[in-house]
Amino acid sequence: MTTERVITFREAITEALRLEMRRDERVILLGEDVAGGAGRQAEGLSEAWGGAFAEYKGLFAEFGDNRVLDTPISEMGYLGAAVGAAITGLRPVAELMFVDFIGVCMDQLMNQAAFARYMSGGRVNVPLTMLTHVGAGVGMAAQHSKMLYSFFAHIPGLKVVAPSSAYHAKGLLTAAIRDDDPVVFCVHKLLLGQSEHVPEEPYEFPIGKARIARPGSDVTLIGAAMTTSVCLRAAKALEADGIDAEVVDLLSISPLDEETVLSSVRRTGRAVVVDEGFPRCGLAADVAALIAGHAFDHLDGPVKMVTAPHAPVPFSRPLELAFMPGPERVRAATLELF
Amino acid sequence: MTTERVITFREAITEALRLEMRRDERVILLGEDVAGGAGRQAEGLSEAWGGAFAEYKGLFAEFGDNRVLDTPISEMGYLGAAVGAAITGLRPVAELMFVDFIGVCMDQLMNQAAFARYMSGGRVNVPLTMLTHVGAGVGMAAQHSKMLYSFFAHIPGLKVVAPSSAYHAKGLLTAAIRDDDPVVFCVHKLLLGQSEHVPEEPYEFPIGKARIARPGSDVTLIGAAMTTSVCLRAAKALEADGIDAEVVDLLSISPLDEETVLSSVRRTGRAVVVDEGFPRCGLAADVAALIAGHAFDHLDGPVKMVTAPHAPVPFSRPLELAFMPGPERVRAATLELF
Amino acid sequence: MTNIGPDNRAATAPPLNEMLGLYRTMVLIRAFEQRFATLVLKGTFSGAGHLCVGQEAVAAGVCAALRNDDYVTSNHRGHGHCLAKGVDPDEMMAELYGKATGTCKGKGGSMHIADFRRGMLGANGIVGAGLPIACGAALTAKLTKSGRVAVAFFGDGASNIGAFHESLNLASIWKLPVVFVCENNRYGEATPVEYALAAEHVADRAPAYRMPGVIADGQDVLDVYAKAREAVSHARAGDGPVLLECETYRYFGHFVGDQARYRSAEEVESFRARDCIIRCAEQLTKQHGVRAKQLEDIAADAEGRLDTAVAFAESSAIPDAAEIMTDVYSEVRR
Amino acid sequence: MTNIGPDNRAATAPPLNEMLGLYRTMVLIRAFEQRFATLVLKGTFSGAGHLCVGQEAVAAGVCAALRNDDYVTSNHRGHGHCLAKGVDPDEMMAELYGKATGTCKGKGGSMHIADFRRGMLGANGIVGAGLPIACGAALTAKLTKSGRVAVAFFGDGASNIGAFHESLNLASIWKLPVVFVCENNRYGEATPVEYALAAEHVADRAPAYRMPGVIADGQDVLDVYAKAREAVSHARAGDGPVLLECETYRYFGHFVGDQARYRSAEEVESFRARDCIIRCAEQLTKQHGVRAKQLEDIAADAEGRLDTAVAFAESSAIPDAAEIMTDVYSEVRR
Ligand SMILES: Cc1ncc(C[n+]2csc(CCOP(=O)(O)OP(=O)(O)O)c2C)c(N)n1
Ligand SMILES: Cc1ncc(C[n+]2csc(CCOP(=O)(O)OP(=O)(O)O)c2C)c(N)n1
Ligand SMILES: [Mg+2]
Ligand SMILES: [Mg+2]
Repeated sequence: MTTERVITFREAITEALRLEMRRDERVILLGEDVAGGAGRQAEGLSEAWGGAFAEYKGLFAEFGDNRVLDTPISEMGYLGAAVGAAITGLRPVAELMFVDFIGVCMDQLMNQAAFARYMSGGRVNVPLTMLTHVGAGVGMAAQHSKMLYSFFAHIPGLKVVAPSSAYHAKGLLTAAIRDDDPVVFCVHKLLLGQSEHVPEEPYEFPIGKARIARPGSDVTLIGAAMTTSVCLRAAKALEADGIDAEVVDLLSISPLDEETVLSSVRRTGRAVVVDEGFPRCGLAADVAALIAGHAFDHLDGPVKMVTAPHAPVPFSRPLELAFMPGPERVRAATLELF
Repeated sequence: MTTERVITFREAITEALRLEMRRDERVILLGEDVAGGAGRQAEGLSEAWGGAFAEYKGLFAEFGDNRVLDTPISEMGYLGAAVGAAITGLRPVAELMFVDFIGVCMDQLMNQAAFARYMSGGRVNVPLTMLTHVGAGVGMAAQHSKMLYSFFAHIPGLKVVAPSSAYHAKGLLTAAIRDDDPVVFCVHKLLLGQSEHVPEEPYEFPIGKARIARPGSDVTLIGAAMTTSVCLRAAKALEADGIDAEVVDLLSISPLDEETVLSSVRRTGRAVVVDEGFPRCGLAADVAALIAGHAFDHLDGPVKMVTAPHAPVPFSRPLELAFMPGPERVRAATLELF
Repeated sequence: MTNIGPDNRAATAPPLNEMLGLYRTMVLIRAFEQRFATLVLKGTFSGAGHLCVGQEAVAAGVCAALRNDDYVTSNHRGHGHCLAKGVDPDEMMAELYGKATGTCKGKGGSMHIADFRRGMLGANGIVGAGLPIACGAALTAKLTKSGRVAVAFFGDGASNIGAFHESLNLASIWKLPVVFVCENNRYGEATPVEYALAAEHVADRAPAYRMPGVIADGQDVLDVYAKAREAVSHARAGDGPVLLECETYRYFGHFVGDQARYRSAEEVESFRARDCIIRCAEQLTKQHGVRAKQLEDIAADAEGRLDTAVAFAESSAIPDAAEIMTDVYSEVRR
Repeated sequence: MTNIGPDNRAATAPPLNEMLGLYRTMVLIRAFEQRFATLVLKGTFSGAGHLCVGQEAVAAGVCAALRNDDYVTSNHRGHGHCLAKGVDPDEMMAELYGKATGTCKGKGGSMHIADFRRGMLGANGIVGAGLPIACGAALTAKLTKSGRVAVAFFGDGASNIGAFHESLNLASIWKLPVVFVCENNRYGEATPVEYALAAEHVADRAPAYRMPGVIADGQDVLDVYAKAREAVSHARAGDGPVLLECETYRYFGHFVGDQARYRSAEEVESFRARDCIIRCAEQLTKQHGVRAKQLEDIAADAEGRLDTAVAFAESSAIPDAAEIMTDVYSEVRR
């Protein structure tokens, strides 16, 4: 009996891309320095980067410059080109290095990719995946540390996923690439090194499905991406308080698995929503409102939210660490419900 | 005794701008066709438009091309220029004709204007006002009919207002121009013709204050911009059902007047949040979550949300009308609470 | 291929049948726009209406140089592009009426007409947004070796937005088979091009992208057609993108209802005096001996075609209320 | 003013004291960056660090042509611009340490250093974002008739983003007193300029905006200084914006830690061989008879200055936890 293969979140992304690019030649990858050293194959200087976060290493070598395309610093141009490629038969994966850069290219996602199907009366598919990096914790300050997935979730026509581990990263990226709608795939920078068993064969994890990361009976802690592990650590700590916490890992931000969230809260009667995003009109408020509207009769107390503060992400390390929601804040908020 | 002067919402905007531009020469106005016929003063062809919605008529004639600047179709360029002007001593009012165009220039608002103060350790003011037009109802379809104020409310450092009538439009625009922070001033297209008594002298309506548009005891209907009148009409209709509804007009989206909202709901025990924006991570969810988190013990039922559907704004007139939340939907949602 | 101005006309005129085709297209476009304007003014339907009356030669001349399976992206002034690319007038009119039989089931309207069967990838409400999308369609053509070409129609005002810059640079370094067709009608809304554009011609910007820049007389369908053919074959041959600027004019305001007080009556007259349809009619009669009667028939056919289109639209059903929630995603949610 | 290449050097060399000033600035910048790199590699602090070692002549030469009250916007590689504009090394170092005494109270970090007292409007984490902001500062200067000029520093990679296009067009039609300084260091991250830029030189794009385009040898501080002075006086005189491209090179990777496998050792050597500091040192000794000792003293002074800066930073307090919620708005909320 062989031991299970363990790879990192980063490698899971590479593998999902490699397998889908082998399986379907319509799948292409484009973005800034997804290879690196563009045009220098001859000098053997190409694929110097494999992406700013090194998730694409080996893809250029295997698939070449027709399928792995480095772009100029022109997010509106290449994201728009990805939209144009998607509506004409390709299945592009476009990288937006940091989600914070969406401010220079949101139109192609918001008004074009998201609405093309609807505005044409359903006469076109937009099989576009935008892979982007979210979150704080790497000392890059206000312009490189936001979450912003609530922007994408707000827009009808977009699907949004935020995997919390390598296994789901591979399954959700595979599903995103095979999906006929535009999908925003959010990678939290701090998760890239996380590793666990990931099957070698291709598989899809369904978009729109959450999971119970830890069963419990007294309270439901709801997280996504990084905050799922925050909830799990809080749940562990709450054991000492005699509280048996259930943890829901959303995985998909849009569509949201309302059933899993609601049935858990109906069982436990208490909810704490944990999100690294800003509090106003963010994911936490969205989930809290869902619960307040549809599980009210089962609630034993207010719906708690633990989020980042309404402030830009500060640079200074101690401030940045205090900025991000941690297990102790989740525990404290939970205890207020008992 | 003279009769009170009545002017339209559109004229209230013009008046606020005129008075502030007279009062403070640092105030400038820039945007696409805020005058029209740029460079054709000589031929007497200038100020052909006074803005796509004609709110600036007369300003170019009075203040000239140094203070009323037509721009090329370069939102990123001129919004960024407004940011640069604001941090160097001017008090620009930049128009974004339709909020839907934020996709081509969000960066200058989101990463620059909103964060400049914080990222510099509080060493600069950003007295920028971005006036933009929101909402459906004019048959312009998905790319010209969104609300999107939840995007701006999500970003720390931005203030966001959405007046519901001429009186508040003048007071809030005056306050926005005098504010040392970037303020997004949202004008619902369907309100431009609304008219009421507006004092002739300059006055500020404080940013961050909501108002009770109609006092009531049984349920709190919460609206903003157009949906305030929707709530008022629903409240009228609910009288026949023997329900005495209070209507809260938010006016400010960020900062939100949490106290006014919460104290009303604590009194009535019931809340229906009405918003023309999309439901996911939108304003309605934000306010509903606030109530669920801080007025839970006073609630007699779930927090209801009446919003636009999770779908782009359709063109076809009957579909567009059904898309927008109307009094009957608000009434129906309210009745479910009794 | 070299930069040739409107002065030196494309030498050889096309055969009569092609000329008649160009003429028919222009006449149909104008008839469509005039009918549309009447209906808007009558209040038949809501929304913004941007007429291309005066600019018909650009849509007709460029699209005549394209294959049926070539791609086109358009802007807010897109009726002409659609008709020239072969979109069905019945479905277009039904779309403007917001009917279920419209090109987009009535969900898109004037600014979003699309017909993927005709390679019409969509009109667009966002200035400049069609250019990157055309690059993407061209990328598909290049990678799949389909031999197709993409054309992006946009205005003089759009040449000042970032998407223009990024698209031309991207198309150039990737040698994409795309032709950027700028309809310089001298205004972006109420703003004169000489105020907003820091260059004499939009085509002057082509060298900044190592791309051929060509200027055509947009009031002369033959000049547009000849230069478009040259540009399209350049792109199709794999020699990279071309920027083709067509000097033209919109006779009416920016939208139906705009009084256009930003321009002089003389200016309008000077362009009407060089009307593309009248000019083509003269060439047909004088040079090809086409009889006036035949031209009248073409005009009558166009009007007849529009009567049918309006009848079709008016007799069509409005979309079912449930349509609000369909087509948001590939599968219907919940 | 006309387009002059690096070949024809700016005739007259500046007086000795100015040359020594330029030299001092370059030496200080390099010392600062090297100290910074050591600290990053030691893991002293987190975050991205983009070094400008090799490019010192651009920051030094351009800022020497500016008044104290002139404006500068920078990019992610901004330490040199800040130092050249007179920002205090103590406060800069404290900022990198994330200390309360930093230029931004430790809230901004390397990519956001700003000092409005020095006209330094901010480094920037968003490529191209500084260009429109510089236009706005120039607009203030123009409308208030302050006589100030704004300089926007950006890279070759930034010249392909929309904000570049919109800014140059806007500055040109409004005749803004702004100088766009492109530091062409041949790479945008790991992407060679000859791949990403559809033009030979960034300055080749100036004509597309009816703007003078000038190319300076970024390895020669005197050439940069001379051409920057010309460009700045052009702008200050009200003759409109200038695009000044400085051909330079970064000796290290894109960020501290980047192995820079996308370029050859020979290429790096060819630029190091023309190092701006060594070159200036030679000119000072050979042409002005400055003694080696004096140059050594300048280097020693710089190192001493950095010892002080590091000591200041290390002895400074970290920001109070409450600082997370201050400076979000002009008034503290709630
Ligand atoms: C990004 C963006 N900015 C502004 C507008 C508003 N707008 C619609 S059409 C138009 C003028 C476009 O001018 P041009 O490109 O010359 O096309 P034309 O209308 O002359 O055909 C403007 C400013 C828009 N739709 N999108
Ligand atoms: C809008 C945007 N896109 C991408 C990035 C990521 N990024 C940071 S620096 C950089 C390269 C910039 O190249 P260049 O302008 O030549 O400046 P250099 O680093 O060479 O000094 C990139 C792509 C960013 N910060 N902002
Ligand atoms: Mg135009
Ligand atoms: Mg560079």
